[in-house]
Amino acid sequence: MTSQPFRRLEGGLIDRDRPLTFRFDGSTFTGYAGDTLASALLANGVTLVGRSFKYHRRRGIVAAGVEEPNALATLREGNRQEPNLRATQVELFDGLTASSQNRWPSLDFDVGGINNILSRFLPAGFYYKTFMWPAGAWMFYERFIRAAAGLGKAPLLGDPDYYERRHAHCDVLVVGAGPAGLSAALAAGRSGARVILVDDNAALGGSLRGDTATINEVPALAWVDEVGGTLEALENVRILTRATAVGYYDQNLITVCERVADHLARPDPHQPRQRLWWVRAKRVVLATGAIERPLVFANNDLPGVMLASAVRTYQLQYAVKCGRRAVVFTNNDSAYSCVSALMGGGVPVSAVVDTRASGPGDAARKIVDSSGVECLFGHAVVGALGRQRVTSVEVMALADGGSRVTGRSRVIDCDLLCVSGGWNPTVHLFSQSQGKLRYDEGLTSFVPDASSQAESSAGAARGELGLDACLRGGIEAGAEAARLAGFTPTEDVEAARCDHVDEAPVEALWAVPLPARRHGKRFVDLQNDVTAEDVALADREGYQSVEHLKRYTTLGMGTDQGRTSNVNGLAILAGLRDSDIPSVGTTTFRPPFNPVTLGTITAREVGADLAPLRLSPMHDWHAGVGANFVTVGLWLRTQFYARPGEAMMEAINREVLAVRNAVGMVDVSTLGKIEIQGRDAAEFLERVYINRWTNLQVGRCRYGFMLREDGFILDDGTTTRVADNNFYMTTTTAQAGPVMAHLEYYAQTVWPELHVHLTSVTDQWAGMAIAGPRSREVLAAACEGGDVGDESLPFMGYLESRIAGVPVRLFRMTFSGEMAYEVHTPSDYGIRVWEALMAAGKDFAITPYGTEAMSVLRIEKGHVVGAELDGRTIPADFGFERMQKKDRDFIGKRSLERPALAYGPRKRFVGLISEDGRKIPRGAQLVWNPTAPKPVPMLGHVSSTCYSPNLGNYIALALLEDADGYQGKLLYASSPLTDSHVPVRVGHSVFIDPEGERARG
Amino acid sequence: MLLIECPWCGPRDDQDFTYGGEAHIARPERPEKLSDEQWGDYLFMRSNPKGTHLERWVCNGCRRWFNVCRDTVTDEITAVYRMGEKPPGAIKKAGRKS
Amino acid sequence: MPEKYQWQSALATLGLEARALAPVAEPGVTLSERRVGTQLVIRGDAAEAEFAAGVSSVLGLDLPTEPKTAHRKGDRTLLWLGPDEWLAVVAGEGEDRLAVSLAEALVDLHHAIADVSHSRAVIGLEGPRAREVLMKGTNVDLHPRVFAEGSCVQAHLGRCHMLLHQLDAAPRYDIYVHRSFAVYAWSWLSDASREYGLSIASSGAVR
Amino acid sequence: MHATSGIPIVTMSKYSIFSLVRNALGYHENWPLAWRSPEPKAEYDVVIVGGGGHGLATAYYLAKEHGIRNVAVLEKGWLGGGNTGRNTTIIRSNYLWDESAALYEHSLKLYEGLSQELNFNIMFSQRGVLNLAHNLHDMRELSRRVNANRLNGIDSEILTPEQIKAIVPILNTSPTARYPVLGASLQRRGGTARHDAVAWGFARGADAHGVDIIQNCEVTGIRRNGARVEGVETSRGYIAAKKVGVVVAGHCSVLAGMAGFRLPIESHPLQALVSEPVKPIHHSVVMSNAVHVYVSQSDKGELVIGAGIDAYNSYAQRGSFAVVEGQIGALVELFPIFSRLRMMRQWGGIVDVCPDASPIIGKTPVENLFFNCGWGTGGFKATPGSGWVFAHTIATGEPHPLNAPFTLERFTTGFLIDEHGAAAVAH
Repeated sequence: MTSQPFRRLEGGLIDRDRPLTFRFDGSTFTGYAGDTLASALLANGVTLVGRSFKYHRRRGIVAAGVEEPNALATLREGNRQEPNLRATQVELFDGLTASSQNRWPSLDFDVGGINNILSRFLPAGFYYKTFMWPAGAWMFYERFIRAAAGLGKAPLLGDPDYYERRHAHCDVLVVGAGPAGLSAALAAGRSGARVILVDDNAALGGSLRGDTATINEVPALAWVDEVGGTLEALENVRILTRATAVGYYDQNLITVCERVADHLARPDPHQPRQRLWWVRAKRVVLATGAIERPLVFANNDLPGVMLASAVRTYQLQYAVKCGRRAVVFTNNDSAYSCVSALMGGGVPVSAVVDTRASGPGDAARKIVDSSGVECLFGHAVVGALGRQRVTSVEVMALADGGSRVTGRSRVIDCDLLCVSGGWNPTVHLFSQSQGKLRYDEGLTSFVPDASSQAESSAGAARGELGLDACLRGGIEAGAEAARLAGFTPTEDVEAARCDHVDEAPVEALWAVPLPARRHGKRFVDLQNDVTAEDVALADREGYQSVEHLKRYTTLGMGTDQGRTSNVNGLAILAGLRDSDIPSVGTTTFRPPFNPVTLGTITAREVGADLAPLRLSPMHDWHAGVGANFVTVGLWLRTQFYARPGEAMMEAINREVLAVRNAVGMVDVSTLGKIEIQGRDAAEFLERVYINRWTNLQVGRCRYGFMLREDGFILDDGTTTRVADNNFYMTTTTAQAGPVMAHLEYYAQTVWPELHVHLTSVTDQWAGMAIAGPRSREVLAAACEGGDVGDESLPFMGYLESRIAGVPVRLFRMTFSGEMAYEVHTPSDYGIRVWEALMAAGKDFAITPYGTEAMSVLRIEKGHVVGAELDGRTIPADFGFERMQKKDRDFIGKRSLERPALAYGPRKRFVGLISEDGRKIPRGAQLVWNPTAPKPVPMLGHVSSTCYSPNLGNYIALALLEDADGYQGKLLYASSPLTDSHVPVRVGHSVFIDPEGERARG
Repeated sequence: MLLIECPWCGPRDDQDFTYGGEAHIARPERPEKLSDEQWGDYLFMRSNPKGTHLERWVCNGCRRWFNVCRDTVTDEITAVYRMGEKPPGAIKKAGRKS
Repeated sequence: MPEKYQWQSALATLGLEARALAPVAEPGVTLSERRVGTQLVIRGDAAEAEFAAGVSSVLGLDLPTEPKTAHRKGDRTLLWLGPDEWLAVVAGEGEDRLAVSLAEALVDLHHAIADVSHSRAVIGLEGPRAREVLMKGTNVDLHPRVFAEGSCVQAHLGRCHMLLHQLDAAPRYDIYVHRSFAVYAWSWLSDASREYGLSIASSGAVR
Repeated sequence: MHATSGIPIVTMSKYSIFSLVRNALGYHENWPLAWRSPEPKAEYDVVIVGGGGHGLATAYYLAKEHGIRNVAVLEKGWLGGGNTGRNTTIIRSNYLWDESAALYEHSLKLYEGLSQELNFNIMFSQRGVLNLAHNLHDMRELSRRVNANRLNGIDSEILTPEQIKAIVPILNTSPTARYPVLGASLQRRGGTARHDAVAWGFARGADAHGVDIIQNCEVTGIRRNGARVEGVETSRGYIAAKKVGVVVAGHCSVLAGMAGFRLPIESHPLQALVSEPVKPIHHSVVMSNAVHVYVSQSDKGELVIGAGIDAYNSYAQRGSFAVVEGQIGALVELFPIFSRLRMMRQWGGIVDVCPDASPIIGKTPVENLFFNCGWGTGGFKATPGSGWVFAHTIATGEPHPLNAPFTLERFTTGFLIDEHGAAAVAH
């Protein structure tokens, strides 16, 4: 176990009393509480942390935050393994294990490195130009390309952790708790507005955590703690840390990913790992800061080349020295604070290379003057030298406004090169919100222009980089947001004070020219290995739109979403095309700002909670007797009741025969039920059903079809007139929801003048169908008082009675074709009534049956269900055209008169009997000759098929063209799928009791 | 995600509503009097405008249908009004061809 | 037949009474099955004076015409469901005759009355973290500034539909869910509550 | 290589491993433009509106198959910037109805030779497309469709959960899953292709045949002379045309409006997303219509994930996050190990949906004005076939038998090609 050679002895925001042990690529290291994985690795002198995506080049840590392109690691192991995490964002915890990615066998020796040697032959988009021969060989080449691509490895086990979703509402959402964000939250919070303040980091302060500035005459961090305390004390303010605002959607919906337990080895029991907040905010203040740009020069990807602001952060916040001897390369003043941080932290600075001939502003100049660091103004680093990491840099003078380098080149030794190419405001969320960006020549970067949602940007996020401007801008934005949300900001809130620093303007240098007759890789996108030369190639080949550039070179398509590369790439393209940056445009930033775990988007809607299971009131009874269940939509229904040792088919046949020969009972509670009340109820039914309703007498039921306006059948069902203005409609299980919505739509929007009220009572009533020749006897035995004979309860009649002391609704209707009744009772009595009927039926050998037997019974009887009513059929297809009212309109009537439906060649409903006793395959197509050359003409298809124990043969229902023509003829039910082509005899769709005498008894 | 203001229940995410398509398409009084073309037009033809769209939604809370005026490019909702009401003055029904 | 089958609530299968016996120290959330009595959906035109008067004469409660509000007195509650729709919940005295009395009071008015006593199961949710639990499953703003005692709303809870009624500032909520979804809703709520410490209260004597 | 067409190539430097090496030695400074960026001429024989895959394919086949070279493709933005560059690149042809199956199968066959045909690697990878069945109803519909496919001569089979597990080991096939996998249809010839490459390949091919590809040229009006079209107004001036073909997925209603008629189409958002790149873990394409999610893994290593469409009309190219949430819930249920992977980027496109979920390809009420639209979510897989039949329709003035059923009139007559049955128009 090594010590931490690059850790400073004092300073920083780490807790030296809490050393933590962690492993990286198998070696054990120590760090301190408050470290990130990146700062701990740097403290231990680990500079090589990854291999690049395409060329597998050696890469080190570049940044200190969300913009890090290189340092991607796989964290944890086993079922908690997680790839592609930025070491700069991973909080160190004791026992952390991490490993580098995209290398084999090891980080130091990586076979993939061959790509680097061949890199000359692998320019942008090379794969579009080759791997084409021989034809179809792509999949061969592709295997190797796939294996080489990708970054980390996905875990191979299910996720043991769980995730949460949290909806929230507020008046003002402040994103970012740096100087601007804290000020905004304070101003808004004091006004009494409901405020949510979110920040990516574990603690408040943002850039101030690595800053030596003073605010209100105290150290910046003291000010942060004071403001934090004030906000904590406000009941109307909620602070979320370790929470990244990732998505900005319509009407100010912002998603925020809170890493609840990622800083722990594992979550506590019942503690979610992450929580996704869906925040609806009246106003949003984006105080997301700015991200430093790297500079583009030869070998700028060598480990040891780092962003100046990152070096400073490591130095001050983490007390980590990023090297032993540094050179600073910049085109703006901000990097000079890195110089003072380095010198103060005992890292000598060999030289400051500033591309600006005029050098920096006074404040920066003071730093270098006092420290006596050599300054090379009007110069640039033309290349970083070294193999494992930077060992020296080559510097030359710039000429012709940076368009070429000139003079003798000079080599300066260093193992750390701090670069700063200016700053990009973090406009990602603003851009997601559909806000328009504006290119600011002074800042050489894109800044927010017109908002398109109730939002404003503050501080560095809007291009105001100075600390004093951030503090002022934050207060103003916060107060304004509160005011626009309907609150009155208090007077006493004023901007905190700090010194103003005068800076000389940044001077754009998008790519350091290569010395004459020299070639070298100047990386724009470090993660995807896109060089300035690749950008030039794309332009040369005509991929000149920014989107084409992105897609052809993969610039900015990595996990860092091009945070450090987009603007540089854009500017280089603009340069090549001699046009200005705005006219080349910018790429749109898409959610999420930072990658979000799929698990946290799903939250708790996984597994059993992905969708509810609806249970029948009699579910416990079915379960108690060991029923086999099946899901039908959201419902759990009994498929069949197998007796011990009984096979599925045996059970189904037994249940079917019981109904045909004695009596059976099935749970039909899942049917949709709707009460239709009001003086126009009957008229309403006339309009929604194809058949007549006004003449239905009280106490009678009627079967009917309901069409969609396009003429196709929506549903069929039975409706009962319970009272003059009160109808009780039943729908099929599957269509219960759609039918209710359909009726509500017409009642409210098309015929609002009708006095009709609809109430869904599906859950109010338990339903059971009791069917078979002995059903009436069972019912008579169970019912208390009132006879259930033909007089009081004729076919399609309705009666109210009591069973087992509770009220029941009796309907004499049949689905099986046998004499049958439906018994409906309030749900909580379902089991009571069910058991009473079972008891009453004991002497008649009553048999409970499931959906399979029910299906066989209805197929034998030629009743249609969803398989036939698939949204493509009309009543005439089933011979129900006579049911249609001629004399008046109903929904869908006009559509039935269109050519295709009125006299087009339509497939009609027929029955099929297996000619040779073989099973009629499910989903079979009806053909004349199955062995005809393909395409084989298809005459129709099998909609439902089963074995009929009553006929002792396989039968099926089908839709067949020229149905009358094929009556009695032989066709083939063809199923190439099962390689069976069964001869079937076409016949009538009703196989049993075509006259329907059994039902009437 | 849209934030839609139900005239009765107030603002809610779009997942608490069901979309009902273009508004103010009156069901013909006498469908039998229409030609196949006219009926097909009523059934299927839509203005589908890029810009102001008058559309129907139903609230899954109170289950009431109502009209919404939304810009189909910006998703901005400029008006919400009840069934049977006319769209607010300024708004013209977009895309309609006579 | 075992006695428990004689009258079976939607949640009976979960054996909640037994679970209620295990107490939890300082629960953040307490769940219970509630027995609220008769539930009727009442439809009518609130603008018709006779209608509003008829309803309140029977229930002894004013008709809530303000959307998403409920009026409550003792074990009688009248909840707003829509501009022409209410849910009357009455336990105990007069429960069984409620529908009839209403029908008589509203005769020859355009109205509708539907008995939905068995349509919905009611889950009681209370405790300091009760609001947090609900906000995991619904996007309705339940902040006291906008949703307080006497507020009610129909919204989704997880993947099912609920009618939420806030009884007091504790806060204490009644959650009405369709009967066939009751087991899903209960397990969703109890899972979501574990983070805060869950206790299950006895629902009291079976009615 | 275009010998088959009998038409010599105007200009096109051949891509190959050799040209790659040759150019590498010159530091890649001598690669020619993939396509020209000419100024629009005053008049063309045919103007194609829309520079997406379908439009570029139409222009390519017009030139190659029908010898019509005086053609312009007008694109208001950048080539392939619409749905071509936004879809999840799934290619299959196992449709239920004969009409659809024939059209998509023709397209699939063209895809199989497209890289060679265009001398541009579109990376067509026939890794197989699985459609999962989660209940008995799904299984019945699957059997019906697969049987129809087979009788139509389209490769299609149904796998048992065990066979599925062998192909997709990471799929959750537990019978206790909320959406258990009872089976799946598999089309082995189905797969994915690189969407941008399809657009670029057709653009380069069309350009080589003399077609003018004009980007940043928005059509603002369609000029008619009585019943006949005579040209288009554009942001770069008026362009006369003997014939105009409109292929503008996501904007066809707008263009129809310019021509004075309406379409039976609504434009909806369709959302998709990709995960961060990971090493190869998922080698086929898995679709589940029941839970509305489909997923494949790109050559870069990203999981490419698609959802169902948003319910409401929109041209915003973004949809409701709730749709993404539902889609990912289903995905994680099917692939539990994806739970710890992360969404890297999400986006939306605009899909033009017909009531019967089938496209409209053919004549319009305006003479010599042709429309190709309404592909809904299925457009990419049809790209070459769509361009091929549309080119025929424009060149001859009459639909090819393959697209004859896909007329606009069917919404009057009722002869719909209903690919989604019960999900059709609700009111």
